[in-house]
Amino acid sequence: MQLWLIPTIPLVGAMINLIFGKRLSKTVINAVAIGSVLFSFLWVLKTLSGLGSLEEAHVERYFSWIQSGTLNVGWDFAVDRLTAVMLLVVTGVGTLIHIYAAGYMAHESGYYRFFSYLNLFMFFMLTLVLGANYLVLFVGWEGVGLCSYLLIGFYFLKKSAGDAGKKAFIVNRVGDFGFSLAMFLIFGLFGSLDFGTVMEKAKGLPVEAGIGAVTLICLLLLLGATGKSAQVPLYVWLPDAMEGPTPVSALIHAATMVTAGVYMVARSSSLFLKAPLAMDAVAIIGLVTAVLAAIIGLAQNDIKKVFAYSTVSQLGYMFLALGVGAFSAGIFHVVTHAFFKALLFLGAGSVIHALEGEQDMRHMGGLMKKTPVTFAVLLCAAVAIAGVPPFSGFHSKDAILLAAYARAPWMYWVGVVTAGMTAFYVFRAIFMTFFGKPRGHHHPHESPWIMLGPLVVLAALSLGGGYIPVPEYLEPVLGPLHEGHDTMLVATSVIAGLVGIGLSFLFYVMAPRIPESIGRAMGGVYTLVYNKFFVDEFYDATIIDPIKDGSTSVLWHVVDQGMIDGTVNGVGHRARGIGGVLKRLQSGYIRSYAAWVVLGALVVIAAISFAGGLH
Amino acid sequence: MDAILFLLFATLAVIAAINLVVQTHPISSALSLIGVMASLAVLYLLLGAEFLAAVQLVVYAGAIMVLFVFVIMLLNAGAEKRQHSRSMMATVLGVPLLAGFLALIAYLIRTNMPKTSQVVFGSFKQGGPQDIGRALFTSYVLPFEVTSVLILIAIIGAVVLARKEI
Amino acid sequence: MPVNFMPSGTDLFRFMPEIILTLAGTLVMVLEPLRPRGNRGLIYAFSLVALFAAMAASVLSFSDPGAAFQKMLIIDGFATFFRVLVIAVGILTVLSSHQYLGQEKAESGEYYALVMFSIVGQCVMVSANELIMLFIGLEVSSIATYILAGYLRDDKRNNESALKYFLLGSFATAFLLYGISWIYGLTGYTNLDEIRRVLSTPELRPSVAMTGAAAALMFVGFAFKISAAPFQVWAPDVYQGAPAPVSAFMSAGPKAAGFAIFLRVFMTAFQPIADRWEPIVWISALLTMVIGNFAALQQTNIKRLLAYSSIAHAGYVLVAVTSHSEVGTSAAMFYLASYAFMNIGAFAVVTYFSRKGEKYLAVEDLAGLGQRQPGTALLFTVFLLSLIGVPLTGGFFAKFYVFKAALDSNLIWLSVLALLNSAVGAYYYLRIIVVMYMHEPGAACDNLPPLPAGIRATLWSAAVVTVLLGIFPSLVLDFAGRSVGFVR
Amino acid sequence: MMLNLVLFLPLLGFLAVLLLPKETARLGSLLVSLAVFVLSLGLIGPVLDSPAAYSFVTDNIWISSPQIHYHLGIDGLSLWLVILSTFLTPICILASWNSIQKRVKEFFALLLLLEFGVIGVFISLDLFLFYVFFEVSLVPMFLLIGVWGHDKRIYAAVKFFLYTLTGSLLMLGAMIFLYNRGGTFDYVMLLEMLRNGKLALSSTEQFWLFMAFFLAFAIKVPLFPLHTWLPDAHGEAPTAGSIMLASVMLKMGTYGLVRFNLPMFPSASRANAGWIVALAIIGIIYGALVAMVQPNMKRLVAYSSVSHLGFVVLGIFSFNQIGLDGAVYQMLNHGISTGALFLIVGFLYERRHSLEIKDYGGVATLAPQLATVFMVAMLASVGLPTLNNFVGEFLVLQGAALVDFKWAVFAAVGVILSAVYMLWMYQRTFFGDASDEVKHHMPDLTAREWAISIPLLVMMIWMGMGSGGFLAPIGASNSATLLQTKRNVDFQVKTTPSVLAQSGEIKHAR
Amino acid sequence: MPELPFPIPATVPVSWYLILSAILFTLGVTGFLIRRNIITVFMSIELMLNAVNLSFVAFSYQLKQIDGHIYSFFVMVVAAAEAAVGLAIILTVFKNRSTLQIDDVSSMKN
Repeated sequence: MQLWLIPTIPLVGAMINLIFGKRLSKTVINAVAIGSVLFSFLWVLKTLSGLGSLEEAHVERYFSWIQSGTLNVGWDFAVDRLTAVMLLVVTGVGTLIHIYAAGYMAHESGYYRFFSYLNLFMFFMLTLVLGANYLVLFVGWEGVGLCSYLLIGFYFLKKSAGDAGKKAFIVNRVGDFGFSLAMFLIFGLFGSLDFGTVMEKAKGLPVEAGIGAVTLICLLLLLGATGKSAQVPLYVWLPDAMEGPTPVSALIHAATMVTAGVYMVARSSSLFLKAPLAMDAVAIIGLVTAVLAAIIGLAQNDIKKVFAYSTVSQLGYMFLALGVGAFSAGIFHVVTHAFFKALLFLGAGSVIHALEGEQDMRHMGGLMKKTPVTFAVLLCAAVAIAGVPPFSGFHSKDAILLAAYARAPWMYWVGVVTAGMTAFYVFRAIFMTFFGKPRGHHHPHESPWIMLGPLVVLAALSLGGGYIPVPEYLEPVLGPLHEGHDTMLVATSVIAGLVGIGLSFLFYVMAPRIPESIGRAMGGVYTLVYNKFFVDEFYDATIIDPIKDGSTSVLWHVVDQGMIDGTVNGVGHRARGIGGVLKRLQSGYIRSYAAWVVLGALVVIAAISFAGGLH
Repeated sequence: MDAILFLLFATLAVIAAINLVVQTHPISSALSLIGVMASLAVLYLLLGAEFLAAVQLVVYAGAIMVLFVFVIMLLNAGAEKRQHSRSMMATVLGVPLLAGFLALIAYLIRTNMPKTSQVVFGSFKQGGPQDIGRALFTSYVLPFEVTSVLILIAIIGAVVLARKEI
Repeated sequence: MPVNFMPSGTDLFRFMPEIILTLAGTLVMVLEPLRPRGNRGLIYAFSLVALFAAMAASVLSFSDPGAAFQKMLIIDGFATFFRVLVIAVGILTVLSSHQYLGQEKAESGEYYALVMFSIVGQCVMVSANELIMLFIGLEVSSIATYILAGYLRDDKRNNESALKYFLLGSFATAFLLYGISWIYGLTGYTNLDEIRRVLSTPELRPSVAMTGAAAALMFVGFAFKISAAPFQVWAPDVYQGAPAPVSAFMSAGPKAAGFAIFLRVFMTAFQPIADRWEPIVWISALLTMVIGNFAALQQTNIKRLLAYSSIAHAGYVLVAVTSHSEVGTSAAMFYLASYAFMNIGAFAVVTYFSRKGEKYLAVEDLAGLGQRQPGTALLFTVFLLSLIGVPLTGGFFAKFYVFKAALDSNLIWLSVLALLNSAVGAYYYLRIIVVMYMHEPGAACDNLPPLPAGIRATLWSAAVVTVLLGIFPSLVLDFAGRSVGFVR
Repeated sequence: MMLNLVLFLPLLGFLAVLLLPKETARLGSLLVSLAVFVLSLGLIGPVLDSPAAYSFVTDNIWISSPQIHYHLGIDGLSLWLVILSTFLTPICILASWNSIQKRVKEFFALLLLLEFGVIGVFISLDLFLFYVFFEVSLVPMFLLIGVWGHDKRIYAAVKFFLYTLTGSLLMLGAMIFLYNRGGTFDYVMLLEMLRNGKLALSSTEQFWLFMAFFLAFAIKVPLFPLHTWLPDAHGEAPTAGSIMLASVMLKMGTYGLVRFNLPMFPSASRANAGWIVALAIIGIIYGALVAMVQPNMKRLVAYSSVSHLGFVVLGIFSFNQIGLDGAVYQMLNHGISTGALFLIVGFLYERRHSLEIKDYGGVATLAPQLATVFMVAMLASVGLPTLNNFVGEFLVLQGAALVDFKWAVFAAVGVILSAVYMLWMYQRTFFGDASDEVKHHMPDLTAREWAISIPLLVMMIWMGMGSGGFLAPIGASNSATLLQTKRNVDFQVKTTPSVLAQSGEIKHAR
Repeated sequence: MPELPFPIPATVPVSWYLILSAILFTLGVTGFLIRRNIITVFMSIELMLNAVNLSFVAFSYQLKQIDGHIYSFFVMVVAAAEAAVGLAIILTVFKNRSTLQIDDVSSMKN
């Protein structure tokens, strides 16, 4: 079915724009960039319709990549229902965001470069989801990381942008470290890296009680996933990644790339099911991330940072779903999240566009009238994320919370509290931006329709996306969702969301003094939260600085230059020293020389006469 | 009688040699050396080396030593100046080295040479000029001829090093 | 003992090279006053012709090998090898001296005569089969060299060099003689084969301790000539002070001849007590390498540096001697041959570069030679690389064969130490290359005269031989390998 | 004959360039090197047909006593290394086209001489011949660094020479020892004798011989802690020198390990694998950490080489097909990607005349093409999948993981760190605002520079995407080597992965 | 002849000659080491050669051969040649430096 065309067309688009972009007009660049993604989307649709119900995976093998001994990895693509969902989300949302970006980036320099990178990202993301083995997945995995790096650092004249890009890449590398180690173990254990083979063999394994090989594999995969999907402890790069242009934040850091970790864990579900300890680890990491990010999100003032922490928090939700065994719920949340979070970011982008680059919510306010469409679509996204029924977020979040309750009630309760906080800070952002009086000196204007169009589409999806039967569709791949439909529990979580919205309304519309006084009252805690629990600083102080200083002052200066080179040069120096002593023997005096001769003669005679032979 | 002669001239030779070593004026040393040579000539006779004894006196003590004395006179070489010896090696190691050296050699000779073979004057009669001459011009004709090259070199050397202009 | 006063035709035939050189030397002395005023080329050319004739004669005489003059001499492969070598050294010395003497205003027939007489002495040494013959050859060679070392009699360095060489040389010779006298007394012979026979026959065997002492005394004399530790002390001063072409000559010719007699005596006469002298040579080899290489590290005067290097190379040859096997002997022969050429080449560059009065002798003076005179620098580099022992040069195979011989005789530690020593040695040769190519040209490289024909010929022939030995070592090694059967 | 031609054409070129007038040196040497490259491509076909055996064998007696053979041959192991050498030489010549202005003739001639030496190293099948080439290649590199290098060039050149010489001399000693025991220097014959027991070495002998060879190669590689000559040599060498040094000459060490140490001293190799791997891993991490804090680009890349070559050694001493294939492949990868890095650093140096990272910044604005090319090379170097280094590193780590999972864990840390130092350097060099000095001296890539870069970029992608064609001959020759190491092995290292042992499920061939 | 307090042997063994030779040789070496006048140093060498000659002659007596005498003879010839050359060298040194102190001739060292 020519699966390879799906990623390759964006790649071709990327290459065209990269090589010739400087000489092309914006229209042509747009046509190439958007066209190629759109083509991919259409090709996905065509492929999927051609493949029918997809009960079994459809695999296409192209050519051998690495072949050594028993290791044989090929460039293989496969489509099953999980991939199909991901493909649709990636190409669909991707197309919308490309269109949006054409408007958003219209006045930026490096236009061609931006679209080239964006297309390249599509290539790698599609490779990631299409890969039929871990190594091809890894290609996409690293590739999206690269594009993320390039796009975060798009404004590379700004040091912070460069720093953020580098940070993203390196933190991801730490995750990849785990991922690659997991691959080595998988190959060692199963003799193959093909998903089909591995999952087939994994199903035959017993469930592990302690930390066995499979658990180790899963924990390492989890490490990889925490990097890519910004989970504790490797989430730190994502908020910084907001240095990139907003469409990038929407596409890469909200809708698609960051969910790669979720996809990968879901893809390895057969393995995880054999490793309950690892499952617990996934769930707990998800929960901790969800709560922590939500708390930090409460106190952020940069609109994109709020949504970034929200993304981290929502990703935590997805991990929670995976950890409690509700894989399809997790993927379901990936889908709905893609809609509403992309919308939130794009809407925020529209706001920022309207305010000519202003991102601090304290300088916004009162935009409701000036940018009504943006307001409307953002509101749609907000109710979706807040879990207000019957919008999309409600359905997916509900599925997750119920599954969590089935696993352990306390997880459910933590999830509910987080849901409340989510509703609070999202609406806080809405209220601070659109309500009240304008606090900035700008002359806001509504965005052009090339930007608003995609927003509207996404808004529709955010509202109605919950009715797409994703979990049911995924059953053949990820198994059914076991959820008792407990109305009380559903109601509780909905109420939590509504309480969050209500408090937010109280604090930021009715009585704007309250947050300030709360902040004063809780001084220390507030500072802690406002500064994101000083996690970055903690990493700097405990890991980065010691490594940098240690490398400079200990390894380079002391070990390399001092000890090793010192020894080498010392040997040289010592040799010259010996030479200095030896040449002193040549005093220049004939009689001394004669004394040497006599001494030598004496020794030689004595030795030969008395000492005898050595043998 | 042989023994007394040996002891007498051996003592003389050693005393002269010591004098050579301890005298600071080269002329005294040269004269001491002649004394040594003369004593040795007597010992050569005792050992039956008549021809050598003669050559020792005529050529060695006579011609060669005259050359030495001549040069000493020519250069007007006075007594050595008393100055601090700068050859560390020679100063520090000299005496123990020499004592060790002599002890070693003497020990080897004492322990390894047969003590029975006595030197009796006149028992060896082939040391005359005739025998020497025959040997020189038969078995040793080649070294003999080659020494002529040596003499030639010595002449050239003296010429090269001593003449005024090249 | 049937003896004739007149030597036979065979004797003379086998002695032809020495005769030719002696006659030529004498003739030069005769011609000297007759030559046209100012024209020195004639004597120079005549000497070359004589040397070539002598070389041809020594090759020719090998067509009928055997003893001569009542076994005083033995013309075998070993002797022929070294005869050709020392005569070749003589040719290169004469070639590189002509211009030097001219610029020092010291060119005269005596110089060439002395070179030739010295070579006569060395030829006698290497073919001597008898201690007294050996001694006289040694003296002929040495005394001529003493004079050559002090040839420029108005030069203080020359005087000092000659005096030191002369006094210490005579001193060491006295030890050698003392040893010879003991050997004579103990065995009753001075013929090497006879000595060997006596020493290896149990009932005739004299006291081992005393024989050993005699061997030791002779070792002192030989070690002095080949500048082996701890008798190497004279070499740096003498090489530094002597005229550059003479230093080249001394480090190649007399040294090779010294090794030849050392090898012949110790491998023939003293082979029966080899287990006694082997440890001594072992230690001496090590000390020689160490002293030569390490002391050279700090030298700034290039002649002195090459002197120390010459000591170090003697050490490597001694490693071959230590193995006291036929392989070792042939390795030593190969080493001496290749060393002679590379070292004369190196000294020839110094001769050319130092100019009148040997002004430019510091290593630093060579700065920029690679730019000013790329050809000369390239040739010098070839010699230096060969001295280091880089492959495709004779020096490499020389070291290789030495190590091989040593490992053959299970001298593993000595080989390892020798290997490490040659790494140390690389440093100071490299420094010269560094200065030539990597430093900016200094004042010393300005106004370099064009390369004189004689030196050019020396450099090229030495380089060609060095490279040739580096690519086809069998040319020489096979011959050496066939020539080491001393025991007849 | 073909192989002889490939070997000697550079030597003839060397002589010709020396003798021809100065003006023709550049073009002449380029033509010669291109001709050599084209000729060397002709070697591929026959080797692919029988990669485990030697093709193009020439075996004559060079020196009769001791018998030294002029024995050349090429197999799957050496094939790509030869091609790498012939491929990079024209690139080096083009890279030096304008930057070398003094003593032009000598420079290009020496490059050809160097090519002669390195090709010889890779195709010698006689220990002695190998040694000869091993040393011969030293001299031109010494001069390249010493004459055309930067400020501290002399120190660096001498250090380079002495370090390498010291190691190789001990190897020479070991070779002679082998000769004395086995009666030949011929590699093939020695191997055969070791195989059938005609030449039996005691374990002590094997150990010392192994160590002598190992030391020579470990210095060349360079393996921690013998690496300190490398930053100096790279830091001071001219661009072409750095490229040849990093891309080809370091491989002489790892090649030697695979060619000689493993098959000739199998039990010693296995017995000592533990600490060697430990050193390799220390080198991986250590090199990366020190690279991270280097202020000088070339030194940074040099330390990164220490790290990358650690992977190669790790793969070699994993003693399995995957690890060994990865190691050999990684040699080629490192040659291409590090060569490219040095090349581009050379481009930067030609513009700004500085190697200090702090003197740059903002280059990406002024020279986006240069930045892009560097980006690709950098990504290759940090092991991005689809680019070449990834394949090698993956295989090495996989191979190591199969032996001992801990090895892979530690070594993989190096992969993280490689991103750290490279990206940091990239950021400081290319991002941010450009200073005035940079602004005035930073034109974008010229046609010539593109012409040199493109082949390297193409190779990075080709080798990264389709490694099969390259790996096939390597694998075949490696499996022969591994077979050899399994013979006469009196004891085996623990090859069961401790982690995997627990699950009791491991049934796969290695 | 009056009786002596200790018996004097009629003859002495050859080894006594050899020991005398050793003593003289050592004294020659001593002279070389401790004397500072170049000419005296040179004379010490002559003393050593004389000692060697004595040794040759003594051995020759012991072996009842004439060869030792021949060797002694050659040594004398060599000594003569050496003396000529050596004194010439000493003359040039003196001319250039106006000194005969041996330690003054030490400009080249280390």
